[in-house]
Amino acid sequence: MTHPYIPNAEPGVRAEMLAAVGAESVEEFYADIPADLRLARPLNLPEPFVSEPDLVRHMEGLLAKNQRALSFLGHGAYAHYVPAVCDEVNTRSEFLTAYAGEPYEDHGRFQALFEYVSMMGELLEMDVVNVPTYDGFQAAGTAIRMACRYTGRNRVLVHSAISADLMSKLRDFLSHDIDIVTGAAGTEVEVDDSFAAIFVETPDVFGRVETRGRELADLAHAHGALLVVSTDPISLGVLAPPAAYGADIVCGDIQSLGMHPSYGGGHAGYIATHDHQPLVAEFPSRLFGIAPTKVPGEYGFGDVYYDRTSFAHREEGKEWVGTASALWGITAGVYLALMGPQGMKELGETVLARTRYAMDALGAHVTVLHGGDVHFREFAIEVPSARELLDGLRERDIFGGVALDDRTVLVCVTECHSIDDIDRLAAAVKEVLA
Amino acid sequence: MTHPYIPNAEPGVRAEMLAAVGAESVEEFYADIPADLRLARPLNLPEPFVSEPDLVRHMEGLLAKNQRALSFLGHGAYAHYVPAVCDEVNTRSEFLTAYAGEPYEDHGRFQALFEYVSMMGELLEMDVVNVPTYDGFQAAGTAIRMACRYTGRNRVLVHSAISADLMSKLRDFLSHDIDIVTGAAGTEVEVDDSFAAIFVETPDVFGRVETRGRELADLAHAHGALLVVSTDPISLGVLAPPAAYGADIVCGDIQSLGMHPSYGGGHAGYIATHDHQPLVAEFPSRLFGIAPTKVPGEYGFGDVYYDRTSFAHREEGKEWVGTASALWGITAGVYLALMGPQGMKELGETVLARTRYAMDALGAHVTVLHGGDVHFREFAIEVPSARELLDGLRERDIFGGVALDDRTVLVCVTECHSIDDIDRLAAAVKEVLA
Amino acid sequence: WDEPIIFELSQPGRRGVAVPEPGAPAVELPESVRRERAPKLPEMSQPHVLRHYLRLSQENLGFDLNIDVGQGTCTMKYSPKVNDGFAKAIADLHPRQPEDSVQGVLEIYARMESMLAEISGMSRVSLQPGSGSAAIYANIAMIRAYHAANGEGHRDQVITTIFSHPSNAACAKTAGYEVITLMPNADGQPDIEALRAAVGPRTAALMITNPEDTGIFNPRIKEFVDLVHSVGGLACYDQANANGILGITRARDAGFDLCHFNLHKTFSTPHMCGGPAAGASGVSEALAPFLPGPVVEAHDGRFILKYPEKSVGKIRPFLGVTQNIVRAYAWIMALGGDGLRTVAETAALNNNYLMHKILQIPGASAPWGRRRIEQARYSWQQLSEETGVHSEEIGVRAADFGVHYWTSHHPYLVPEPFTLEPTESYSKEDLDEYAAILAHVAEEARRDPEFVKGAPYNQTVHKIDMTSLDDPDQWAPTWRAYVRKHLSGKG
Amino acid sequence: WDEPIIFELSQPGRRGVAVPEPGAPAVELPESVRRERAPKLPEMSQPHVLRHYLRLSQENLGFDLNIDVGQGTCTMKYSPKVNDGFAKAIADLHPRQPEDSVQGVLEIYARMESMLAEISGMSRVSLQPGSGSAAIYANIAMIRAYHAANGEGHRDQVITTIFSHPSNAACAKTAGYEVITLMPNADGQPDIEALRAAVGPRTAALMITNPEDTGIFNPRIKEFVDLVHSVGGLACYDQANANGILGITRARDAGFDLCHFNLHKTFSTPHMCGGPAAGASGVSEALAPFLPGPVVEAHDGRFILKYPEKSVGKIRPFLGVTQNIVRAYAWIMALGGDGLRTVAETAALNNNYLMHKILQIPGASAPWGRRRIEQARYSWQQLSEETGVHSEEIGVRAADFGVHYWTSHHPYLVPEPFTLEPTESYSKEDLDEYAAILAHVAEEARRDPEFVKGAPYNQTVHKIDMTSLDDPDQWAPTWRAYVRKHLSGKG
Repeated sequence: MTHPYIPNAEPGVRAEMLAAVGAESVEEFYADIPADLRLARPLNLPEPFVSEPDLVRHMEGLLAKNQRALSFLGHGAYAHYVPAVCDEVNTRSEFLTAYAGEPYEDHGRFQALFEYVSMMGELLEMDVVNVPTYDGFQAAGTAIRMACRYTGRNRVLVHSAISADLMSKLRDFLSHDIDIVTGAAGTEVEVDDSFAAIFVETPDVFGRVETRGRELADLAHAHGALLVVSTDPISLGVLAPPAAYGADIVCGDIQSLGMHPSYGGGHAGYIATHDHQPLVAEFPSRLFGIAPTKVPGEYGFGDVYYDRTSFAHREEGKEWVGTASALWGITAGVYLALMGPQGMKELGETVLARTRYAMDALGAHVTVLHGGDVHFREFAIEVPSARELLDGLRERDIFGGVALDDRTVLVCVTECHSIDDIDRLAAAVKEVLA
Repeated sequence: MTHPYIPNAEPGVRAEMLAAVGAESVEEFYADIPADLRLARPLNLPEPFVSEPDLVRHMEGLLAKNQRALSFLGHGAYAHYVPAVCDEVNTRSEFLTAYAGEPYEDHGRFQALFEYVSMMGELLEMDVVNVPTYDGFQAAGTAIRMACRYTGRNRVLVHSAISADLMSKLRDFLSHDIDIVTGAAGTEVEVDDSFAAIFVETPDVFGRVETRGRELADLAHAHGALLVVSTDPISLGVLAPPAAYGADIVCGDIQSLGMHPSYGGGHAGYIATHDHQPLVAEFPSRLFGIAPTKVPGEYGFGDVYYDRTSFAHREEGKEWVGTASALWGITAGVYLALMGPQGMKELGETVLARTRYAMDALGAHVTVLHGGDVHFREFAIEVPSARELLDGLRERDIFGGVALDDRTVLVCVTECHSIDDIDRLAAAVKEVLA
Repeated sequence: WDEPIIFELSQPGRRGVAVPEPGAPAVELPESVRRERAPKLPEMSQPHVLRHYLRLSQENLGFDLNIDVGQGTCTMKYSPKVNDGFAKAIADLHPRQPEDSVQGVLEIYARMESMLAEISGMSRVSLQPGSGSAAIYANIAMIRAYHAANGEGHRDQVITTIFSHPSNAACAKTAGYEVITLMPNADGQPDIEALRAAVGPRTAALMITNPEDTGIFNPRIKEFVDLVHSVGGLACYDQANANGILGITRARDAGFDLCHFNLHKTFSTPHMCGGPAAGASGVSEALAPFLPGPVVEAHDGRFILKYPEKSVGKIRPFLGVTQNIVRAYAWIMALGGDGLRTVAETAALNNNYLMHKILQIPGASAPWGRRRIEQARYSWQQLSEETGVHSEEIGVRAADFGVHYWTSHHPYLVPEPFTLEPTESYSKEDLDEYAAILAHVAEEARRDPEFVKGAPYNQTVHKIDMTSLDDPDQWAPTWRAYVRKHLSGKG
Repeated sequence: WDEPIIFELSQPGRRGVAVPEPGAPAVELPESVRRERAPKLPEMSQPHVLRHYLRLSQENLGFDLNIDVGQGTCTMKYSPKVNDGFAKAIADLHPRQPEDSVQGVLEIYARMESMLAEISGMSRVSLQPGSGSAAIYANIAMIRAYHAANGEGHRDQVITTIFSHPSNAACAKTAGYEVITLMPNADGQPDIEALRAAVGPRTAALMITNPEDTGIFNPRIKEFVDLVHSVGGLACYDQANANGILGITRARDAGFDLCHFNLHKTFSTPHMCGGPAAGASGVSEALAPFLPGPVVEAHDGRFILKYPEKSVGKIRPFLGVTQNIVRAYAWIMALGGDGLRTVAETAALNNNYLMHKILQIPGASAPWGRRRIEQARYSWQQLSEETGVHSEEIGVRAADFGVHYWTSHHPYLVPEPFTLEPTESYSKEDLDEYAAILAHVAEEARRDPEFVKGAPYNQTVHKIDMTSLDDPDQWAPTWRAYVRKHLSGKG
């Protein structure tokens, strides 16, 4: 049987094509592969499900083993609401299956990504935003490297409390040639002229919003260093964009802007700067810009400053560039266009209000950490046993949060949690702890 | 707040537009509606869920009340496998949201429907097939009316055992001016020159394949009547097309060809004839055909013999035409193109074999009716209590079939039922009856 | 794309999807039922089938892609994408599942029925009909059954108006009625004197649209209803054009006994290239026993299916086009009562604004007065007289600019007609752009009528010669007919 | 479509989607963190946002729509639509759910890992990297950690070849390595003598693609590996070009210590305009302790997450681009071992057939010998010399006929290059059509070179002047920069 995915596996056409090229069999095409490297047996893989209904059944059987519950999980991936139009656009064959066409036959992709970076630019109040890199972790690593290359220094102060996972990524990506200095929260910030940057994450791992941005910027700048801020753009309808308090490079993850969590598959990273040539020169990612065409008034698109990239100059380019997360950039653009300024503002207000509501509701039963700080979306609680609490909630069909350590649980609240959901969590927490 | 679906509800633009037309308020547009007909209060509808996440939650709450189980339900709606490409095509915005454009801007719709009728024509071995009507019931009713108009007679013999629902439709649609004579299965077929048609359904309500098609055709023709055959095209990869044994009008439902059951929303009806002008003249539906354009070799499309229709001549047209089930026609075309001749043949073989397997498996525990006949997809079993059997199976997470009466249960088997599924049913039947 | 007919893409031995192996002994068929020749379906691999249909889709112009105000009377409005997901969520439900396993769907039916009852003022609503015309037919079937049950089976006439949808006349005829059609008076309204002359003991019902496709609301509608009632007839309201009057006026309040809505027009379900759609038949208390069966009823906190006492029976298999009922329900729930009224008011505002723009185009006119509700039928008569270009040609040329209008507005009481209905979904800028395109084409028609008559220039195909489609010797309603007649049998 | 930039479609007060009301007291923000100016995002209603992006989508050319063989080395193959449904089914799973609530996903990871291990011969596979380049980086990170753990941290050189993907060089450099690049010998093969000269105590690893983008398999590959091993270096195989050798030859069998696959190339996941993709890093037993964490392991019939002993840590958040892992898994399960071999053989057949057709076009050539595996790098050098038309211009002109090729094949060792990789997804007719289009354009280039240089004529926009994009005073990487620099600040 000719496989539905392989038209030329049909014996008749196969013979015809072999004849056309003058080959006896496909073996001729493999003549360069030495006999001792040839696999002498069939691959030992499971029996396939060639018929689509059989495949669907197999997959549905596997997928049915996944479970859902009322979830307060966050800590790096967030279940914000994804408008249906986002999914409609990013499942269009034209976008889903395209790759790297020229700005003619793929004008739509260029324009959609240009619009994405432009909307991010408005949200961030910055003029240069990259075509997305893999995720917020990579964006943070690269943003720090950009600061190091720009300043010619190799030391960075990680000022905020960040997640162990992000720290793991930064160590892997940076530590062979960059010193990572960590500042304990609440302590005095100390930098000197050897530092390339102060790195701030806001909200931090505990959901706390950094309020000393301007101070940190001034401090960094006083020492010739940059302020690099990682922030989730979902908060920027209500929170000040880091550029407003002096950040030089802003980065983060856009998963919140219209991507489903997809068990970790929804991430994409952004990096933004002002339109300052020496800093722009340090971007490894592609940058798309408007260019004129033969017809006056027509908008063409193309790569800005392509010579920066490893596509152009291999190891002489900045880091590397390749397939990353373009479709999530397009999707985030759709999201921002749907939300508009008013939607982003209201979303921020709703998340702020519900986070505070949840802190108060849980605060009646457990200790809420950092209760005096401004929290966006996340906060931590201290309990006798994180494991026991989460197991107890699980029995009540609730994923109650993420254990940061044996006694600390991080709780996440978005606009998708109703007040009833939060009350249900609080009641369940009370019950489990009773 | 401006509703996301209503751009001009924004107060500023509303005022601007009112000013442009010179109206004080929208009330002016309603000046023709007498005061005593004006609704003096707001509509009393439930509070809306304006935000999309709130709406999704509400809907998901309702939809979660629906349940699934291993299902052997048929009797007019069938859970054949729907290839993913069918859904991909029929959810494309361009097809999903189009309506009645001209054959220029809607060339794609015309071509896709022309291809659908053409593929049906190959399957049916007939030259004329309509753009789909609502469903197989309507197709049967109209096919009989076509025969009556064509012959100038008003009596029809319903030869086959058909469902009570179809009979209800035929009575409603026909009986004010057409005599419906029913022939009990197995009895002698009697018609005379007052009959417009013999109506045959194959497979019939019990899943039995009619084997005397040629005989019935000859009998009808001998009396100047037509043979009208209703059949599910899904079977025609293995079963002879009714035209092969002399049917004059063939009709049925195409739900099996790529439409999900959708709780009854997947139906569309086809009607086919040979290219015989007086019979073609009796179609009420639209017929699409190829037409030349200004450019030689280019395929244009248009309506064949439009003057037949109520669009052209209101009550002087044949019955009526209007929005029916076009998208399901396009989808059925995709289905047939994916399956091809070989796929349709293999599907038929698989369904035949599994039906027989199920009859044998259940036959070990209950009486299978009409066991000697050729069955396609459905068969009936006789049990002490249909209700008790079905309830018992339900407890075992099986929808076991449809009760035709207190003691008869109709069981449906498609290519989606594995041999294991059938064995599971048989074992459960045995258990329940024990 | 220059996409061939699918049969031209076929190559032997290929296939688009594989079928499960039987896994059980093969069944030998008797010769009398065995297929002898394999059907000549195309043989294609999966990516090729997909590519073909994706290209065809790109050669089609849906609401989502254009300013779709030109399909006047069809109420092309935005069908929210989020609702498609709800529709999909019921795809695998079988209509013969036990009632207790489909409580979610049945609850949606019940809620939808009560919302439409509130919107129309009617007592009960059936959602079974698969389209507006099917709902019209269902209404006629109920009218017939009602009179028969009351021993008035002799009533054999149905009265309608020329601007009511053809299906009102055609369905009545199919149901066995003689059809009497009222023509408009000088104001463009159905003539009440003509109605007075028409009604009598043979009158079964009046089937009437209001506003008609002119967009003008009939201010004497209650007199029409009363007149029909006075002779024992029923009054049935075609509410295909309800988009401008939601929350403004209700069918039952004007005395109607039956009405229908097109959920795919007023209530946003997508038009799907012409269905499946969904119709809703609303009836007064007196007609409720005749509703198509089954209907959904609440019973001890559960929802069950029930056959009304004197039901006309099945209009279509099962309960209706459920996925569209679900979509329409979700749409209403996203708007609420106030939202529906905003829909109506905005539809009326958009229409009057567009009319204001269109009437500025030299050569365009709109007969009968000034204010409209939700649509207007216009005329290019003057332009046509001056240039020889017909309305249909102007519509086709407009398609070259990415918009279009539909010209099948029989009967042509309004000469050189075109009908625009902008609904609530379009922005002012859209309406400005649409009017500007028509103005541009009208100007082209004056400057170079032959050029406009030769359109389109920018579409998949060029101007089509339709004459062969009415000639039995030439028409080709399938590829096999085309091969036989035009390719000498060589496909 | 002549679709404006989205900001030009904005009108104050509109919105595309509404947000839930807080339902709880508002939080007052301190001034230091409060946003002062609303961001200038577009304000649009929902149907208008949709229409804009649907139009943009129609201005884009995905695999599904065209004969996408021109993105040579990118392995554009059919991504089955059925797999998109599986991907969607995990959309709402949160990566921090308890392991026992995601057993389905973890089982797919575990099965996928063992299938890729069988295909490559490696011991363990990490699916964490988000792309091929990320997998290359992960491999380098493991190489670095491995040498460090063995007290060989002084190894600071990575050797690669000029035809290996730039990321092999660039990732190595980013990871702190000095990069040595081997050039091809007269046969188009990386020069083994050059390798012999390059290896030594500083050698950390060889990073090499095979077949390279020329489509020629390096017959001495085992010698390369052995040579690197002989000095204590590791051998890392870039298997981006694996599509022609599935089931034919395996990385580990040639002695490689690490390898990576691009699931979005060889294993069919869609390219998504450039990601998210998915990379798979395979390693030998010795490297397994260094894999990025976590990995999935079976334990008492359940699947759990575990950190390898000496893990390099996180390459990306969480386990990987899960929806693509699911798609790739389903694709392999639809084919099986025999199917994968048919994929490879058909990819090779299609490539050699297409090469046969291309080489018949006057002016086209393919350096270095005749038979290829799955792709070939061609040259228009002769045509270019004769006509002055460059390869890039020919590719752009081809787009006017609905196909295209990608011309960024730095370094230009092959002058006027174009690279075609037809994969297994295309039919003979597709390849014939593609070759015919190139032949036609080549002919146009001879007849009227200026015409070809002026292309495109049939696309959304006309020939673009790219010069401003390299000028800091003119470049406009966002709309706000464009408004500032080119519209004098008046958006």
